[in-house]
Amino acid sequence: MNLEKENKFAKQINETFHSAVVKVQRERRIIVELRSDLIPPFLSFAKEYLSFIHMAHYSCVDWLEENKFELVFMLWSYEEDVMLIVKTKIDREKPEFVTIKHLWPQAETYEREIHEMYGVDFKGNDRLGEFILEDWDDLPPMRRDFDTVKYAGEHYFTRPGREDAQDVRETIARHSGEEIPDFAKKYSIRRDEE
Amino acid sequence: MEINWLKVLGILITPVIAFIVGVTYGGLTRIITARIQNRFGPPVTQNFWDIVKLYSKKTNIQHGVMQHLAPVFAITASITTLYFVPVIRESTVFTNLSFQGDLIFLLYIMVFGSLGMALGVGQSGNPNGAIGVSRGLSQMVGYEIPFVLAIVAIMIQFKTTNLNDLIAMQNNFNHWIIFQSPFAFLAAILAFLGMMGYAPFDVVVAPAEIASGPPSEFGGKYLGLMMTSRSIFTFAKLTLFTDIFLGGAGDFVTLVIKTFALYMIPVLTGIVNPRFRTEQSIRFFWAWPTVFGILAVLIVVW
Amino acid sequence: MREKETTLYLGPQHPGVTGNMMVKLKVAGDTVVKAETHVGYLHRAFEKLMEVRSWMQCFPIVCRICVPEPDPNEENLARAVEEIEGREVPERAKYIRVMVLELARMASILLWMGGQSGSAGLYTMPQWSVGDRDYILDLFEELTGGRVYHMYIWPGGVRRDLPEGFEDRVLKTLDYLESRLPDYDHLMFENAIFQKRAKGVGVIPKEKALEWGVVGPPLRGCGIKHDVRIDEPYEVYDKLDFIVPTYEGGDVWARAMVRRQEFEQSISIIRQVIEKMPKGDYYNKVPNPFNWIVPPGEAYVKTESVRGEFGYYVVSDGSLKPRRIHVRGAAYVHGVSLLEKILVGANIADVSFIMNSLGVCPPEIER
Amino acid sequence: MINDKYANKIVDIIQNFARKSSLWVVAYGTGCGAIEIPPTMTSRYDAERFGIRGSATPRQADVLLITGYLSTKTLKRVIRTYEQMQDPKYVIGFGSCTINGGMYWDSYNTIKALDQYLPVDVFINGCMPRPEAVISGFIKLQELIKEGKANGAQKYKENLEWYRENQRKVIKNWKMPDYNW
Repeated sequence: MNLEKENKFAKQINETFHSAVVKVQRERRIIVELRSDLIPPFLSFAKEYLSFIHMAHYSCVDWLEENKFELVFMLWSYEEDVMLIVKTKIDREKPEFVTIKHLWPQAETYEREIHEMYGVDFKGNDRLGEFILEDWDDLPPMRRDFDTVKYAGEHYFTRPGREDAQDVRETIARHSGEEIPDFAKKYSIRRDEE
Repeated sequence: MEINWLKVLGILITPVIAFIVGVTYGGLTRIITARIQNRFGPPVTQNFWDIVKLYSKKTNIQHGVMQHLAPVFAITASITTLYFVPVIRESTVFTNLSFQGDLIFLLYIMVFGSLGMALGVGQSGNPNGAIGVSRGLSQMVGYEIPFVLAIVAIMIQFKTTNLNDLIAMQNNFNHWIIFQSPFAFLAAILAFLGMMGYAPFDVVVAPAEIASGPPSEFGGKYLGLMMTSRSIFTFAKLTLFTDIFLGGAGDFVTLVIKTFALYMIPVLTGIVNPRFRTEQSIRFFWAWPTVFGILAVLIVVW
Repeated sequence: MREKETTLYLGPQHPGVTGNMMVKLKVAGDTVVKAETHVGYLHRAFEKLMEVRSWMQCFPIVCRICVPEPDPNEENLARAVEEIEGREVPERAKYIRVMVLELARMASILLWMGGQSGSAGLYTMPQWSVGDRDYILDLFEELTGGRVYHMYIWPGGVRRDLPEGFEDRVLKTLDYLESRLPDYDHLMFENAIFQKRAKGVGVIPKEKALEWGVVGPPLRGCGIKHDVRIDEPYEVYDKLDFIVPTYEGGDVWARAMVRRQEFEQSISIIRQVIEKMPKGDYYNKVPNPFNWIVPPGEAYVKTESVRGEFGYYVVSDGSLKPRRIHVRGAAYVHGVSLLEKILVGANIADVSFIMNSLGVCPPEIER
Repeated sequence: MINDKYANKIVDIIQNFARKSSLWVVAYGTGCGAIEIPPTMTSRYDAERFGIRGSATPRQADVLLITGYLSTKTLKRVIRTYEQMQDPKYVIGFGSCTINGGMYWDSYNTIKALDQYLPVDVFINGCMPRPEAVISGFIKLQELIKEGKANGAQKYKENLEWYRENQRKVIKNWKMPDYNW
């Protein structure tokens, strides 16, 4: 595998941003971890000087155990065909970040979604608010402590009939003589009690 | 005053015949369209059952008196138009109310329905309907010009404003006005495409753009009335064009053949063409059709 | 004088919008002054559901994300899992995947032809092209058991081998579809009125296209030649011979022509695939799906769908369930920020026309 | 007016036949099942043979086809669309997710049983139902109409309170015009 251009980019990034943790994940993938306040200058540096002009994706991951949200930016360089994955962790209790819509206008849409789904507040984005959901009054639904099964059970009428449906996982495991995995066992226990 | 009972009979049954023929043509159109589109299509009676279904709706929402009146305007206009068009040549029953100057009268009465609709739609408050009406009126400005030019050319050329006179003049195959005044025919038939509202001139009802345009707030009996009116109006227009350009018809078989042939022109054009934007449509009518109309007039005047 | 502005709601119940979404238009006369996309009518919380499902259970879910062309979703998730796990895929499976992806592209382009011409009022074209699309769906049904949702591509290969004589039937269908192309040309692409409607409408400025995140046919319609299949070849695309059509102009017409030529390219790709397809296994053993632990890691994979770059960001924390799967639908950018920009100044008659040409697919915007 | 029992019956038969032979489906693709509507309507399966046709606005339509799951946001619009339609009107639930939530049984944003919120005349099973299944569902509806049994609109009117209660449970911000026809 030839990682020449990836290593070249990694070196360039390290020279400019000393605190950045740069890792070449594989061919065409560079992962950069940065402090959150360095993200806007880094992104404009990547866009203007490193030719990462296409913002392919903008995501958010909830690390409930560490009490952090991780914002992930995927930038693609059409000239070198390399993807730069920029990651940063922000506080989960009072999640705040700045908007990057001046760099890429479509970031506005992503920010609206992340705001709605995780509750991250983006300073400078004036279109935050209802985007996908309507009249939502619970926790932002994509947070890991939001329980969708419980919410659905409480709010929606559920037609009976599912309980006595045959559990497929258990049946397959029994047929093939394999061990029933732990998470499927609760069904078998219930069944044995009956 | 002596009452011509045969004429009264004709007046009574003409709309019924027009309705039946119009609805059947509608059904046939749907079958022909379907065949071109690689499928079977609905039965011939489909349009009839559609209308009956609309009449048998239990509830009818309306937003005011004008909206209530709009379909009435439409059907009044179509039946009135029909009454002034002689259906069968030299027939006591089906000459209807044709009189001296009826061509000029028809030019007016034919747009009456659209204006009534415009008033009704305005009250429904549906923006799609309002846009549809404004599109319809703009397009009408487009196609009325070549149409009027063609009619004027014919009126000058044959020195009459009476449809019966025109029909009487075309007693022979080679006397048909389509051959005597081809430019007038071209202008009129292109305008006719716009009048019928099939693609590419279906800007008024364009479903993908403005839902279904003016009728979008009309359902149930109102829509049924509008469909009835459309069937009758289609027949009236076809008969009018047959009378003017194709020498009228001596009996019903000839009438059906001639009108159906004429009807297929917009229908077949519509199947294979997308629709114009409104301003493109107007531009179309003000280009060649208008030129043909002016040519027709100039030739006659010289 | 400034004309009075009215607000026009295009959708969600409207025959013109591409699916269940709404565009709120501020209209002055016939011209759009301001457009605002409202989505969320199809939000099923896929990303949340996948966090409470096992890895294998995610596969029936992902294909529902984009209804007209579900296979890139499966392909993406399978490839992401393979990348995190380091799982090898047999050569034959790669070829089969390419074949399925290209068939899906063709089916999707046929559906788009219907939508594009239908929104311009040419109602014969949808009848033809959507009817012909069914022949491709028949092939899918034979191969995978499903017409629309296939759940066919999974980590380590594909679910079933090709049935006997399947290649011949694919070739036959391709021949038929190729023979239909002249008909489509006569009816749609060579139609003067269609050209009149399409040219110069919905223009994406070329110098802004990359920055705005335009991908796929809209980008290639601006004359910029970028395609995931060439930029970052996946499966066996680097072994196949095909061109990436581009067209200048950036308008609806350019996008239409790009898609039309891609249709021909897909036919040629599938023919090559069938010719070059090796014999052998079609899958590597998949672990017990009930006890399938994917090691911690993350991957961003992308596929060229018919609407453009389709990406998946998959994070695994080493448990039975995914930590996070985030979908980058191609229409996500096209349908919201791009559409809002290029609708300004358009005629209301063209709104649905432009939406169709961008391939706005609401389920992948809100998922 | 006509008061004869037989005359009324004949009128009923004719009206039901007309309603049966002409079903206009409002063009509202509420869910992913909408992808099987184009094949159903176009040349391969040609639903127009049975008088089934698309209709652009709810005012003119007879059938509301719920193509799959309904998110709460869509449910509000669907109820609005349904109430704009003119009596007699019919609802077809399309796909497993209208019956019991289907694969979205634990989703926080979709309703699980459509008939709690709207009167459903026919359910079509499957995820997603093939065009043949859709057509057979329509034919079942036609049979019901012919026998005069498809009276969902009447059921809705009579049990409006119950339906409203269910709807309000799901739709938090209830801003809807009254339903009084």
